This record gives sequence, C-alpha cells and structure tokens, in this order.
Amino acid sequence: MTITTPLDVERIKRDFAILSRDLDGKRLVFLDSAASSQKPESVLAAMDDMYRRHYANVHRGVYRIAEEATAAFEGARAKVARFVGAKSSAEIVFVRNATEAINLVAYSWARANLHAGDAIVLTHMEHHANVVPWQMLAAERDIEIRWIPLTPDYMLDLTKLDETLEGARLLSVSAMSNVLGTINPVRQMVDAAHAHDALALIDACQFVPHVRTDVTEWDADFVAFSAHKMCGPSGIGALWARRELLEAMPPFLGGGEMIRDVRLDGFTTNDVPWKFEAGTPPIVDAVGFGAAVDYLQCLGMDAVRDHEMRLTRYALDALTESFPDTLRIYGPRDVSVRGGAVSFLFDGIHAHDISQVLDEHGVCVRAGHHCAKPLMRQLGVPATSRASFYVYNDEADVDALVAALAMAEQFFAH
Amino acid sequence: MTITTPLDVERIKRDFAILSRDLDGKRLVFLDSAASSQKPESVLAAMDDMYRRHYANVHRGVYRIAEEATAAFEGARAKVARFVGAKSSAEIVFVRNATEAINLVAYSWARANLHAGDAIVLTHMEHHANVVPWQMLAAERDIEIRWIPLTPDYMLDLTKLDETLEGARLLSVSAMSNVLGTINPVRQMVDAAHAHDALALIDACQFVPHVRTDVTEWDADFVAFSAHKMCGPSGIGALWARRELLEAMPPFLGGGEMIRDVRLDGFTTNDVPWKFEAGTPPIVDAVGFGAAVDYLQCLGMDAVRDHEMRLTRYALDALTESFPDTLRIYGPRDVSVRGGAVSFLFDGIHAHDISQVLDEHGVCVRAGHHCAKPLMRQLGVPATSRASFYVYNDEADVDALVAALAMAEQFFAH
Amino acid sequence: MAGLEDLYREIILDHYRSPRNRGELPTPPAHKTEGFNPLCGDEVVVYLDVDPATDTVRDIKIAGQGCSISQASTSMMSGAVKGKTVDEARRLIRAFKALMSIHESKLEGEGDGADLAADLEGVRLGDLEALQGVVKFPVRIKCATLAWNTLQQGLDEIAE
Amino acid sequence: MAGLEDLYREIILDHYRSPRNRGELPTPPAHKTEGFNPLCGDEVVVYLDVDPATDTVRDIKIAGQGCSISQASTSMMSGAVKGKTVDEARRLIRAFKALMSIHESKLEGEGDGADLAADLEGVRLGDLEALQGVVKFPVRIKCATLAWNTLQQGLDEIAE
Ligand SMILES: Cc1ncc(COP(=O)(O)O)c(C=O)c1O
Ligand SMILES: Cc1ncc(COP(=O)(O)O)c(C=O)c1O
Repeated sequence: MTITTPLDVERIKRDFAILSRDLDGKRLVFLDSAASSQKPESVLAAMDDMYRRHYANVHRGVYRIAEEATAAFEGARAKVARFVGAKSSAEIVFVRNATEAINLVAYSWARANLHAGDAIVLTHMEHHANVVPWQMLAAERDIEIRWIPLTPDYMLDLTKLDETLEGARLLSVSAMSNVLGTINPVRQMVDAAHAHDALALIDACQFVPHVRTDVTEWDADFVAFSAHKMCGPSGIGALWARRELLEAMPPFLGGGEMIRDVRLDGFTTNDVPWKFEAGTPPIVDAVGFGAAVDYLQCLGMDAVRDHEMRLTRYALDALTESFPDTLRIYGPRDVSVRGGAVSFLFDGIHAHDISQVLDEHGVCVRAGHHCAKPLMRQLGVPATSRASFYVYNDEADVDALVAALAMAEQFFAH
Repeated sequence: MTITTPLDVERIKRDFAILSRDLDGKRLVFLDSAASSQKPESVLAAMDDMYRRHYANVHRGVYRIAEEATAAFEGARAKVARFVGAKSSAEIVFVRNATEAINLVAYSWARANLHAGDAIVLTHMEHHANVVPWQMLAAERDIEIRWIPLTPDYMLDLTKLDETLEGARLLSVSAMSNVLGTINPVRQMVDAAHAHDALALIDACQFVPHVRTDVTEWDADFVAFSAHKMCGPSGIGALWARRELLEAMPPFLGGGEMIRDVRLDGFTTNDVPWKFEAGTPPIVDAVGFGAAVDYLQCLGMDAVRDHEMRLTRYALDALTESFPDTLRIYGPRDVSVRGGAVSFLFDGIHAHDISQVLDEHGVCVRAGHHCAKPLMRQLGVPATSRASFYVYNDEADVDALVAALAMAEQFFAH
Repeated sequence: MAGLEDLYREIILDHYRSPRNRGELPTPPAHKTEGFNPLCGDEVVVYLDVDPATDTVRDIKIAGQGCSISQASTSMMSGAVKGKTVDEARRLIRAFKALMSIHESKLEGEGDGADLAADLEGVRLGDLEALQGVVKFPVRIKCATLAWNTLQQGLDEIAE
Repeated sequence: MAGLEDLYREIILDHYRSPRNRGELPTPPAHKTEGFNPLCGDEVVVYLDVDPATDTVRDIKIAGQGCSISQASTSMMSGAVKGKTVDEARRLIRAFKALMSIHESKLEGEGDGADLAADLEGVRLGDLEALQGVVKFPVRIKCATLAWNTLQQGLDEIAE
C-alpha cells in the first residue's frame, strides 16, 4: 500500500513567485498550465546557480567548470530518464520541446522506414504537433493518414482499432488530450499497434506533468514531452525511445557533438543519445528540467494526480451547478479517465470574449483552438475556453473562475 | 568620426558573477568564450524577472501576463534584428543554436532547391555545424561538395574562387574561424557567389559576438549565430534570412504556431518568421538573448572589437616571446584579419595534457579538434589548445595563461 | 471595468449581435476569400461582387465565425465598403490598418507609427472608430484586422 | 599539484614517451580496427593477429595519436593482451572498464558501481592500475578507455 501525502497547496503556492503577483489589486489566478506551467523557486535557483558558478560548454572541456557543467547536464538527463521509467539515460534525447521530438521521429525514423502506400494512424484529438509533421511526410511520400474518431462522450472510439491498424506502420497518439482532458488507454493501444507490427509514438506532453509515467510499462516505442509544462523551463523537452531504435535510426540534425569523426568525404555518428543532439544544447535549461522533476518527485506524482482529480471534480461540479443552462463542457465527466484541462463554452459568447473579461479579474484561462483545429471541427465549434489545473491550484482558484465567469456572462447579456 | 569608449574591463568583470568564483584559492581565468561565453548580471536578471513576473506561453493567450510574455519575446526578436542590421524582425527565426539554423537551411531551402549534380562550396576551416548538414544532403541527393583550401598563413585561398563557384548553388562559409581566428572577406565572397547565381550562407557564430555585424551590408542570403557565445543563454540562436527567401521556403518542423489552418487533409503555414518556429519556443531564453544584445550594444561593438584586437596582439606577443622555440600558433598574426581565438601547440605535449595542467591553475582553455576535424587534418595535428578572449578578459588573464603554460611545459619536460 | 467598456463599445456589441450583410453570393460572378487568425482560430469568409465596368463593390456578403471583435469588425467593414469603388475600399483598408497598427508596430519594436498617421488623413472611418479601443489590447488587434486583410486579399485576387 | 601527480604517474608518462608495440601488421592475416574519441579527436588504431587454432593474440601493434593518457593506456593495453587468449583479453577489458566505470556510471547517474566490483575480482591488472588516478578526472576516463573499446570492437569483428 502506498501512502500518499496530500499536497499542501498553500505552501506550494509560495514556491511560485509569480503567483503572488498583484494585478491592479487582484491576485493572479493562473489556470493555463496546460499551455505552460509556472516554475518553482528550486528550478529558478538551480538555473541561476549554473550560470553564476558552473557555466561552460559541455562535453568538450578538460577544465573543472566544464566538467561540472557536463556532470550537471548529464545528471539532469539521468533524472528525467528515471522520472519516466526509462531503462537508461541513453534513451533520453534532449530536444527543444515535444514538437521537435515528434518531428525528429518523423524526419529520422519515418523517412528511413516509411514509403508510398504505407499508413500512419492518428486520432481526431491530436495536437497540431502530432498532426502536421505527419501531413508533411504524407504529402512528400504519398503516405496514408487514418484517423481514430471520438465517441459522443469525448473518448477515443476504439471499436475499429484493429481494422484501422491493418497494414499501418505507426500509431501516434496523445496520452492525454490538451483540450478534452481525456486520458487514452495507452497500453492497450500500444499492444494493438504492436500486434499489427506498427510502432507506437505517445505524445505524453499533457500526461507526464500530471500522472506517474512508466514508458517501459507502456511498452511504447517513442514518447515525447516538454519541460515547460511540468515546472521546468521553456526551451527543452525530451524524446524517449527504445535504445535499439535510436541506434538504428539515421541522424537528424548534423553538426558538433553528434559525430564520431568527420572527414572531407563523410562523417560517422556518435553514440546515442548524443547522435541526435547537434550543436550546443540548452545546457542550463536541461539543469532546470532536472530540478523540475526533482520538485515533482518530491511532491509525489501520486499525490499530484490525487490532488488534480479532486480539484477537477470540484471544478466540473461548480461549473455545472453555477451555469446549468448556458455552459457546455467538452470532455469526459469521470475524473478517473481525465486530467485537469477543462474546456467549455457559453451559449452565444465567444471564448475569446470570455477570456478577456476573466483577465480583468486576474483569472488566466486560454481561449482558442488550442492547436487542435481538427478536433475543433469535430466538436463543431470555432474555439473553446479552457481552464487547466496544476499543483499550485486550489478550490479558491476554481471559485474565482466561477465568480468571474458569472460576471462575464452578465457583461455580454446586457 | 566615431568615438569609441575603451572597455572598462575591471568593471565588466564584476558583471559576471562566475568570474569571482574561487577555485581552491585560485581565481577563475576563463579563456574559453569561443566555446561559450559567460553571462552578465543583466541577462540573468532579465530571465529571472520573466519567470518571476511575466511567464506564460506566447502568442495564444488573451490574458495580461501572456500579452506581456509575447511582447517581451517579440521585443527580443526586434532587438536581435536591429543588432545585426536586419531590415525587419520577420527576418529573424529563433532556433536552438547556429547548428539548427544551418540545418534549417539544409532541410528547407536546400532540399527544395538542390538536386543531383548540383554543387555546394565549403571551406577547409568550417565547423562541423557547417559541414555535416551538407554531407548528409550530399549523400542523400548525390550533390557535390567543393572545398576552398587554406593558404600557408591560415587564410582562405581565394585564387580559384570563381572556378570553384562555377555552377555551384550555395556557398556556405564561416565569417570567423573558431580555431584559427581568421576573419574571412565575407562581402567579397558573397558577391562572387551571387555572380555565379549561388546563394551565400554565412556562419557568423564567432563573428556576431565580437565584431559589429550588418547582414544587409554583407548582402548575404542566410546568416547563422548562437546567443550563448555572445553573453546570452544557451538554448537559443537565430537564423537571419532575406524575407522573400523565407517566404518562398517550405516549412521545416511541423506543429503549433507555424500553421495558419489545419484540416484532416492538410495544413497551411503561418507568416514568417513564425512559419519556422514550431511548438513552444525558448521564451525566456529569447528574452535573455535580447538582454545580451542590449549589454553588448551598451559596451559598443566597436569598443569590443578594439579591446579584443589589443588583447589578442598582447597574447600573440606574449606567447611568442615566452615560448619562442616550443610553441606554435595556428592562425594569422595580423590582428586586423583575426579575432581572439588563439590556437597553439607545444612540441611533444598533447593539447589535452596542457589543458589539464592549466586547469590546476584556474586557467580554462579548450583542447581538442574544436569541432573542425577536417581543418585539424589539413593542419596535420590531432588537436590544438585554444585560448579565446572576450569583453571580460584582460592582460592579467593572458599573463596567467603564460605563467600556467610555463609550468605545464616544465611538468611534462621532467 | 473601465478597460472592458473601452473595448466592447455598445456599437461593437450591436454589430456582433446583429451582423450586417451575412450570407453568401453565387461564385461567379462573386469572388470568395477565406481568412484565418492562426492564433485563435477565427475564420472570415468574404464574398465580393465587383462590377468590372465601374470598379465598384456592387455587393458583399460575409460568413465565418469568431469573437465579438472580429465579427463586429467584419460586419462594419462590409457596410463601409459596399457601394464604394475599389480605390475607396483600398483607402479604407489602409486607414483602418493605420488606426490599428500604431500599436501593432510597437509590439514588433519597429518604428513608432508616426508616419502611419498619413494614411488616416482625409478618410472618414465613422463607426469604425469605435474599434480604436482595441489598440489597448494588443492580442485583439488581429481580431479586428482579420476582415480587412481578407478583403485586401480578395481585392488583390480579383485584380489579378 | 597533488591532483596532477595522481593522474600523471611516472609509469604513465613513461609509456607515453616510449610507447610499446607501435607499428602496423599486414592485414590479413592481422585485423585492423580504428577507434575515435569524438570529444577530443584522439585516434587509436589496433592491429590484431589472433591465431585461430589457439584463439590467442599472437601479435598486436598500435598506431594513432592522442594525449598522454590515451597513448599510455593503449601502450599498456598492448603489452597486457599480447600472448593472452581471447577469453583472457576479454576478461581484462571487463576488469579495466570496471576500474574506470565506477565513475563513468556515476556521471550518468545510474547505479553506484557496486556490482562492477565483481568484474575486477581475480584479474591482475598490474601496471594498469596506475591508470586508476584517472577516475578523479571524469573527462579523461574516455581517454583511458579508448584503446580498450577499440580492442573489444576488434575482437568482436574477428569473432564474427
Ligand atoms: C564557427 C562556428 N560555427 C558553428 C558553431 C556551432 O554553434 P552551436 O554549437 O551554438 O550551434 C560554432 C560553435 O561551436 C562555431 O564556432
Ligand atoms: C498534447 C500536446 N501535444 C504537443 C504539444 C506541443 O508541446 P510544445 O509546444 O511544448 O512542443 C502540446 C502543448 O501545447 C500538447 O498539449
């Protein structure tokens, strides 16, 4: 039995300097962590300390601060590897963000392995990051893209999964939707893909920050995620991939660090993961990434998930009770199959306008297509408002949201 | 007449916290800025302030801190654009580093425009970042790579430039060598390339940090550089390119931000420069980049260049006088055609071993192939030691280098 | 909520609630142009019927969806250019963008918009001036200009 | 300079100044393998003449260039495996890497190297132990292991 210590949100809030910012007398109610989370003191301090005491380029210097920088950089890789259950640090490639991770797979693995007539399976709830790279490849190579549709209750409709995977080479799917909050049955889908000799890429950008992740348990082939959504800095993310896969893949970007030898007539590549890290990496951002997973590990990912389930339930109830006739929620109601991204719309009021009024009350929510235009078209809406929760949010934040929404509704009703 | 205020290095040193770090009683003598420079207080403060007060994802939020973040991010782009003489911010694409900038050109422009039988012209002094991307393309497309050789005094041998450019589609050349220090005649080479209907890419990674740069004056087509070598953070760099070129180029990485619309059957692209910036960018690193160019501008790039010429002359003289028979310098002697990267070797002592002994004295120099293995083979050496200077170095640093070298020589002579 | 009332003037909300010239026109003779705001997903469709003899916007219809600002701006735009010559329409586009871009250019850090004032000279924007409050809300400027950029693209396509 | 003397033991400098077994062997019968340290550019070339009848390293020659640590390690390696069986050579490789990787694995943050001690058991490293000082200088570990990785690659290639 695991005992989970509930999050002490009041204390956590104090770790995030920006949350005590005063906006013309209103406190900042930050409900946009699905777009990018705030960063705790420990992450900022780790990065600052790197720049002030240990900064040098990595991997190439014999002198002490270069060694320290390299150890910190590679130490961060090991932390991230452990955080997601990788078997070895060599399976973690540092990239700019989840988007680059997916593009890396599309340029390196897919362009080496997929040919005209092959098929890739995506879903209607994918983020553009997991759509456009495949559309680019599809257009270049005459590859077919197949789509897994949604059920009316905002889950993936997996009734025809096997049929859809027939002859496919890759299944690329989000572990958690950034719009609907839906958590998809990753292991089941990976198994189905493998049964059809397809590989499975998991876009875990919204999952890793919120739910304990074990890539080995998933049995996936590729997993992409970004530091900036999980208390880490912007500018760094990771591609996890099985080591044999990484070793077999051709390089993507060429340059320093990714080579073993360069002659006028050609080059040979370095070991993984460095083979995929051309040029000077985001050294300090990596260290911040490592500090971010330390922070989350310290809170405990099970406690994080418990907290968010409770808060999401509270929010869904509050929204439904306060606006029974005018507000529609897009996403599952059962918090055991969803995360804390809650999309909604008011009858006759555009999401953009809602956001604008909320901003006057210090409440930050996102409005728009959330980089998921295909999903928006499926939902038949041009945009939604989205409130999303993280470790530093509490019931008072939800209450502030509901109060501001009531004022917005009133403002546009007059 | 421009009046240049000489750099007050004593004061500048205080802007860089790491330089007052004590290494077991020895002060840090940092002579590896060509690999990556240290960062001034103002850059660290700008980044810290972003995270503590204005952090949110950019471009998509209606709320105030998202607006502030977007304004800071785009403001940084405008600063970088002005710093290198771009005609518009739209010509600056933020990338991770110079390496990615060159790969972007290789994947987007070159793969759309170059075909079997075409030729690319490089030089023997290029960094791997400006070699490997072209070798990858050459192998894929059966494209010829031609090399401009060196003269015995470490300059480019341009006597056959026109011949070499005959029928070539691209000239890609470093503005300043990171090994030899050599400054190449960029404008002359660009003109020659254009006369042969070839485009010109300038790897300005070592140039922009040290010499006032005007991309428009160069009349180049692409210019690549990294923030981390010019007082900015790791994790961000820029590709400058002529707007019409950027507009005509196909996208490179696919995902959020770079699209205008996405449907199940395809996508359309956003305006430049965002068309090339897929996914969440290194937001705070960009702000740090902006603060770095502010810092350099404040010192004055002409003063920076003057300072480095003086210091390099001092170093070349000191090394030659102190080790007349045993030390060999690889690079031009005339400081008007070179920057502050000084490569050298001792007779019979490997560069790596020199570095190790120097480190014991707090002196940080780089040892190795400096990501320029083709050049090392031309020079006929496996590696060199390299000391490189920046705004925070002074004569005392050079003296410390010379003293430590004397001890190293003695250590290995016994 | 002083700021908000600046943005959401009564006349804007009125155009939002009762948009003018909504519908479609048969193509041809009309010309159809679609515009997107890549950031928020707003879409505007402009049907333009330009009389080639007189170079006049004989009819204009509007479709699409978006926030109150983009919809109101589209509605106002349709009323402003209907019956105008193409030249007059283009002058209106320039004037409206000048009204907006004073801030837009500041966001990008280029120029201070001083010389844009020239574009505003001698053009009567009328109701459209209600949209000026938008400049205090930089992210909303693109909402306001979407219809006008789409109109411009349509006119350019017709001219080709 | 206490630290430096740890790294640069007299016996290391001796091997560096007077490397053993330098030269080439005709291929075939010998097998040639090249190793690179991508970080610093060191190169090691190992010529291996393995007698297939007895599975013994009949002769070994070394070429290439690098720092004192990589050159000394290569020289020592050549002396240590010459005349040994392939199995014994492989045991030496494991033992030497164990000596080094106690730190290497710590750098990568994986395990604490405790179980690596098993690999060291019962193997006499002799002079090679002089290289143990290297583990205090993490970036130099790759210098010391280059020759051994190249040897391993060579033996693998011969076995294929
Ligand atoms: C001349 C030159 N080009 C390219 C690069 C690559 O820069 P980065 O590692 O920042 O991509 C460097 C720096 O190492 C360089 O000196
Ligand atoms: C599900 C999902 N996938 C991919 C991404 C792209 O992440 P990034 O912008 O960090 O590359 C996001 C975040 O916006 C996301 O929510």
